[in-house]
Formats: sequence, structure tokens, C-alpha cells
Amino acid sequence: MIELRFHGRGGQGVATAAELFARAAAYDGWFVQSTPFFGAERRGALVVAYARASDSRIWLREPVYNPDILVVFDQRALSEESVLSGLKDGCKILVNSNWHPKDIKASIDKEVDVYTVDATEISVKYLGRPIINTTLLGSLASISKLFSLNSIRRSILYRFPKINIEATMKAVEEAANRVVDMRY
Amino acid sequence: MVTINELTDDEFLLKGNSACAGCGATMAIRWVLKILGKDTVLVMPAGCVSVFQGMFPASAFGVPVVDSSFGAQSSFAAGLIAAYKIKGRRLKVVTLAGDGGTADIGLHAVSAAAERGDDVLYICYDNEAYMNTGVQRSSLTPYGAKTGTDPKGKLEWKKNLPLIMAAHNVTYVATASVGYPFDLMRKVKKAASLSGFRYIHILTPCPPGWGFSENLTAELGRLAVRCGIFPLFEVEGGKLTLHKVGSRIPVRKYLELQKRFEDLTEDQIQYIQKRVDEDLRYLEIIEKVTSEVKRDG
Amino acid sequence: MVEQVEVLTGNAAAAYGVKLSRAQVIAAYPITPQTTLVERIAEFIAKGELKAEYIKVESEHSALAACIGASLGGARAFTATSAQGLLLMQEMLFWAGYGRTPVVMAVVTRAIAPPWNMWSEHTDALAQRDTGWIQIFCHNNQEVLDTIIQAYKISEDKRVMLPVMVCFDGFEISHTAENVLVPEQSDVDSFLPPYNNDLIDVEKPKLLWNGVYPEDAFKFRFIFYEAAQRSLSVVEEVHYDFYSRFGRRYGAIEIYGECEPKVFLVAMGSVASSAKAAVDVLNREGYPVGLIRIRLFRPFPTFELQRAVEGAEALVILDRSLSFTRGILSTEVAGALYNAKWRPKIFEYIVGLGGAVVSHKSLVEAVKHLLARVDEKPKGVVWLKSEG
Amino acid sequence: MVDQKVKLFDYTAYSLPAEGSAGLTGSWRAKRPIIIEVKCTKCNLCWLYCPEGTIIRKKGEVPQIDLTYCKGCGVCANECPSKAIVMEDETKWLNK
Repeated sequence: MIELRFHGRGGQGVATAAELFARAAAYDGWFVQSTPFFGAERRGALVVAYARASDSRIWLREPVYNPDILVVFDQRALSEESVLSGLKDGCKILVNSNWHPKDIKASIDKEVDVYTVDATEISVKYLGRPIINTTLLGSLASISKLFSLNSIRRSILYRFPKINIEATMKAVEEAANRVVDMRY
Repeated sequence: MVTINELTDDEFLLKGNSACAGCGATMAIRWVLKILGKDTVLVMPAGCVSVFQGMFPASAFGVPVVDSSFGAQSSFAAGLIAAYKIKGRRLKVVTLAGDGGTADIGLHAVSAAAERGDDVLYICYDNEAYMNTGVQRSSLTPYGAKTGTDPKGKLEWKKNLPLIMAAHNVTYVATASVGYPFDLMRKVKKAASLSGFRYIHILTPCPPGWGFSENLTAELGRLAVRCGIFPLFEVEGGKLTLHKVGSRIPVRKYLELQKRFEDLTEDQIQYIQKRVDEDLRYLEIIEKVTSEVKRDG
Repeated sequence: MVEQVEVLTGNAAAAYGVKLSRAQVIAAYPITPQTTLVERIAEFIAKGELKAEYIKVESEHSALAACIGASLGGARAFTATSAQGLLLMQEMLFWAGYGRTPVVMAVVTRAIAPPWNMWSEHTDALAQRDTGWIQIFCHNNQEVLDTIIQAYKISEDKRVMLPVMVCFDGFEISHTAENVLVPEQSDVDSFLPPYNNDLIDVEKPKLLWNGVYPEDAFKFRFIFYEAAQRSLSVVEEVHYDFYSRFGRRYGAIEIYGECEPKVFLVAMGSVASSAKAAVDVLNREGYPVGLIRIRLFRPFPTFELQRAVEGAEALVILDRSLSFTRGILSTEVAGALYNAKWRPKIFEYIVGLGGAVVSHKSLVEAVKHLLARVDEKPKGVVWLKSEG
Repeated sequence: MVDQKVKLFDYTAYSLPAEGSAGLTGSWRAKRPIIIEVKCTKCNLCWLYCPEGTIIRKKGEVPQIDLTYCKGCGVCANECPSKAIVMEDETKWLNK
């Protein structure tokens, strides 16, 4: 079972990202689970959401304590103690940032793989404003290999039938290609 | 207009029920049901009516009735209406409740029903206190009236529920009194012909509760209107129409027949007279204003 | 029979269940965490996917009152609520129960205030165990969808005619998205015939629920009692019928775990789900532990429970509820086993109140801790604190 | 109309229409109304105002008061425009 944790600010669509991920993974045959943290989601306040993908029915009813993949919508959130709690070696951390992943890894003392992508810049280019959650899914597809871009498309359309899917997918594809792995 | 000859001989509130002799509520309900006829289902909460409706296995009603808990009548009715709408069944749903059931414990639901514009005729038989439980004060008990819970007389003025209901911009609101049966039945007939939320507030004097001799029920129904303490009016399409009924009489003539007012001081009687005159003046102004403003209701 | 895979939250699964059951009158008042359920239904109606009347009532008391009215009018009625809303309904709960109106309600369980707390706890639903409603607890989203459909079939069965509460945990199920198979409407239609009710008939006018003298009242309560008794077998029948059509097996009780257990965890709802994860870990490490998941809480499946526990040394009851000094599930289990041939020791644990996490690791640790001392006498209620 | 003694114990409790649901009026009445036929103009207002609906209207004839259920309230007497109804003390008929 793969466990993911999504972190960001209220209003950035963190919970939606977890759901979109889960649906996309389900389309590609996984048993999935996605849960928004049930705090009062005020704009700007730090929020978290959880997701899981497994090859058998998932029984867990608890937060993701030790994520396999950490998705961080806002680089500044990394300074929050809760974001990096329960971090284990081998965890893949995807950060929406224009930094090189090496510079972010420097401040993390665990044997983790950090990836960055500037989802803000990509989404502004294609959608005219920062749409972090759908865009980041492209990068997530590349580093997790849990679901295809086509499944993301179906998942986004299911949730947002009236969305400009072409422009959205352009951002997703670019984010999939331009995600930077710290080892390179 | 409704005339006596056009009224059916059918009785939908059956004789030999357990209501008190001279009960104003049964008087009014009998007329209401004669006008509405058999294709009617009543939704009734706790109150006098849920007592004189009879004990199992007998029902004093010749129409289907659903007893609801106290205060939930409008919501039970809303469910019935929705069911009949979706199932395409044509049946008049009528809520029948007392003053307490409507103005106090059920106000939240009757207001919601009015705001939703439920297709229901709401009849409030107002005997001005919780009579079923032995005369306790309700918000529609008049100022100065003695009840079990206001042994020295109520200090607050009677809440004007008909105007509150009218403020919901519903299809039709009317007040009526057992003292004027033909006026009452005309209004019920009119309301039955309309759709949407219609509210008729009927003064139903209560011999034991008000303390008057049981042959004067209709008489008091008239005096209440003529002395101005219970004015008759209709509100339709946002327009209020007052009914003048013969010459005005002093409130004293009405109050002195009732034990519930026997402890009133002279000052209190003066206060009631002044307040009744002001309230009538207030209604006349509303009548004038609303007659100028055209609203399609 | 093609079932479409969806990823739905528990609330969305419930809404699909309502839609597939062709509910006709929905009356509901919003309350977290139930809101996205009734919103989804409103969306189905707005999009013409569900032909129903949605009554926007002004309180939960009225929500259920309206459902009772609708049911009398022959329409299939639905409502949903949580904690405070459920408490505000209590007068109407008895009314629907004793009045025998087959309403189905989703209870998205939530802790009762004060203090304000919107996370899950089972006390709200379990505190209504005497109101005449059949109560079924679900532990994942597929089960929620399936149980709503089954609930109408149980509720409207002439031998039963009792309302049904379909309970599932707020957030841990209601807001958690999972894979859900959505049955075809035509298959559900053949499983669940339309509902009607002819109590209100102008040709044979009846006065419903007027006063009854004591001796007659006693008899009417017995009639209710007989229906409540019959409902246990009807529930089994409906489960089997559902299984034969949709291939998913549900029972009043579910036994989970690979081996002949020496110790059973006993739990409901999302706590049972976490318990399954714990049992998986324990069984992998060779511990003879299983789970008895109580799904049908009212009528309480005494006989099935007595049979299920045979051979076990101890029961570890995980109560996400509190009745003064004990968990409510524990009192029911203890009562059900009192006269049983085989009576394992009972260890009562209070877990997850107020929405506290019931992590599978904490359950694994607790069971291991207990197994070492299973022959000691149980020392009363233990509060299980959950760490990561 | 339903026979008082027949109790229908259906799955939920309801009752059926019946006159005299509270039993016969019997001792309920202190006075009884008597119609002075000669004074009666057959306007039927007594029939209208009777809270009990226990006055039987007859086309063009003097109405008949069904004393089985009359509670002796006297509203009819009070409302009769030609004062054709008088309330007599019930004891007068006691020994009959």
C-alpha cells in the first residue's frame, strides 16, 4: 500500500487534489482512499489531506503517519513541523517550487527523494492563474507511476465537468515532463 | 357569499364527541369541514382537538386525520403535500391547530411552511390559551387574562399572529370569528379555491377557559369583533382589507362577561380600550397604504 | 449486470443509494458532516436524475416530521442527519418507530456537544436504540450504498414496516473517497419494488394515532414488538436476496480473520474497519485474533453473536460510545451472552470518542498487551489512547 | 359508522368514524333545549350554530334536536332570532 499526504494552504484545493489522485488511481485499477483533514478550512490556514492506493481493499481509518509520498503545494509549508512529521527514509517529496530540489533536500535530514516543479508558473501560463492541485497531478503521475495522464483527465472531468480540460491538461502534461528529480 | 341552504347536511365532525358544551373550536371546525367536504385530510397536533377527536377505536371525524406531535403539524403536512404532488394525487391538505400549537411550539414550522409557499390551508382555532392542558397562558392569550400560569393576568399584549403570517407574503390570510359564521365560511371557501399557503385565524371562544356561560360562545365571538379587540380582515396580494361590522362597542361590554378578566382594574380596562383603538387605527393605516401599493402577492 | 466503478465519498455513496432506491420525498436540514450527502441528492434532483420533492425544512425535528407525512402519503421518504440534529429529532424518532412509517435515514455519526465537536462518535446513534428504528452500522462506502437500498426493502416489508437508520462515521467514512461499485438502476428496480401506503383513504377515512386506553395500548406495543422480532429474519432474507443479485454478502454480523481465534475484537463502523487492519497485522504475526463486526445493532443479533463467540477465550469490545460509565456496545454484548452456553471473558475498551483516531497500530499493541494477560480477570473499562 | 366494541388492531393504531365517540351525553346536560314550534320560522340558524351538530335540519319544517348527543349548552337558544328555543331544566324529565 502506498500512502500519500498533501499539504498546502486553505483554498489551494488540497483536499480536491487527494480526491482527484484517488479517482485517477482507481481508473488504473487500484483500491484507493482519499480523506480531507476535517479541520475548519479557512483560506490561508494550513490544511492536509490523505490518500492511499493499494492492491487490496483498504481498511485503515486513520491519518497517514508515515507517508511514502509527500505533496507540498506551498514551499513555505515545509517550515511547518506537522508537514514533515513521521517522515521516513525513501519518502518521495514533491514540492511546488522554482527551486532546484537539491536546495530543498539540504534542509531535510532524512534519506528522502525531493522533486520540484513550478506548478504556479506552469498553470499561470496555460490557465491564466495559479491552479496548483490539477497541475501537480502531472508531476505526481511521473514520480509515483500509479496512474496515467489519461486517468487524470477522466478524474478531473468527473469532478469538474465544465472545466477547460484542454488547457488544464496542457499544464498537467508540462508538469509531468518538467518535474526535476534532485538526483539529476 | 355562502348561504345556509347551500350548506351540506353531511357532518364531518360527528356529534357525541368529548368537546365541552358550547365549545367554540368544534363550532368553527364543523363549519370549516362542511365547506371543505370529504376530499380533505387533516393534520392536527396536540391540543383540544386531539382530545375531542375521540379515543380508540372511535374517531369524531368523518375525514381522514393524521395526528402529529405538538408543533410538527406543518412539517407532517409538508410531507403529505410533497407525496401527493409527486404521486399526482389531488387531495386538500389542511392543518388544523390551536393558538399554542401555531404561535408557540409550532411557529418555526408554520413559518417555514409559509416561506416555502406550501400548498396548504392552515386553520388556527384560537381559544387564546392552552385549554387542553387546563388553561395555561399562550402567546395569544390576551393582556390581563387570568390563566393557570398567569394567575394575576397576562402582562404582555396578545401577539398578532395573523399579521406575522401576512408578513410571509403568502397567498391569503384572514381572521374570522364564530360570531360571524357566514363571513367565516366565505373565507374558507375562498381559501379552498386558492393554492399556495393560506392561513385562516379563527377566534373560538372557550366557555371553561374564558369563564363565561356556555350559551354565549357565538355571542362572545361577535362582541370580540364589535369591540375591536379581534378585528376581522383579509390580506390578499399584499393588500389588507378591514371589515366593519356594525357600530363599535366599548371593550368593557366584552370583558365583563368573562371571569378571566374579572380582576382587571379600571386603569387596565382603560389601557385595553386605548390599545385596542390604537391597534385598529394601525390596521386602518395598513389598509390605506397597502391599497395604494399594488403587489401581485 | 454491469456495475460501474466510481470513487465516491461515504456521503456520495449514500446519495447514490437514495437515487437508486428512487426515493420520492427528501426532507433534510443541513448539519456537518451530513451536508454533502443532502447536497448531492439536491444535485441529482436539479439535474433531473432523481424525480423527487426536496423539502427545505427549518429544523431536523421538521425534517423527520415531513418524512413521516410523506410516508403516510405513499411516497418513499429519506432524510439524513448527525449528532445534535438526531437529538432534536428524538420525539419524531419514536413517532416514526411506533407509528411504523418505513422511513430510511442516514445517520452520519458525530460526537454530541458540548463541547462542539464535529468528528465521529457512535453515542448519537446508539442513544436512539430504544426509538423503534432498525439500526445498521456500515464500515465502508460500498456498504453504505448497498445498505441504503437494502434498508428500504427491509423497512417496507409488510412483516416489518419499521424505519431504518443507516449509520456510518462522519469524515472517516462520510468524507473519505473510496472505490464503489454502483449497481444498474434496472437491477435495483427489480430488487426493490415501488412503495405505497393506503392508510389515508377518503372512502374509508381513518383517524391515525388518536388516544388509546392502557389495555389497548399494551396490545399495540406487543404488535410493535412482534414486528421488531420478525425484522431479524427479514433482514437475513434481504441480505440473501441482495447477495444473489449483486454478489456482495452482508450479515447481521461479519466474522473477519484467518484462523480459529482465541480472542475476538468486537467493533462497529469505522472502528471495525481499523480493527480489520489490526487483525491482518496480528494474523500475519501468527496471533490467533479475529474480529466480530456487529453490523445490525437493532434488532441486536443475540443468537448469531452467541454462535460466533463459541470457542473464544475473550472478547475485546471496542466501544466508540459512552453510556455514563460503560460503552453501549459492551452492555449489549454482555447482555446477549449472559444466558449463552459459551461465555468468553469480556474486556471493555473505550476508543475514539470525540473523533479521536483509532489507529490500527494502537489496536495491535492493545491486543498483544492483553493476550499476555488474558487469563486475568477483566478490570473494568479501559480507555485506549491512540498514537501514530 | 363503526361499532364501538369492534377494535381493529392493525400494524399501526388508527380509529374509525363514529358518532358518540365520547359515549352518550347522559348526565352531561343540566338543561335541554325545547323548540316552541309555533314561534319557529325554520331559519335553521339553530342547526347552523349547534357546536355539536346534533340538530337535524328538515326541509321547510321545524328542526329536530337529537337529545342523544345534545350537551345542553344553549347556544341554539341564544342564537335563535325569534326566541323559539327555551332551555328547560333537565330534572323535569328525570322521573319520566
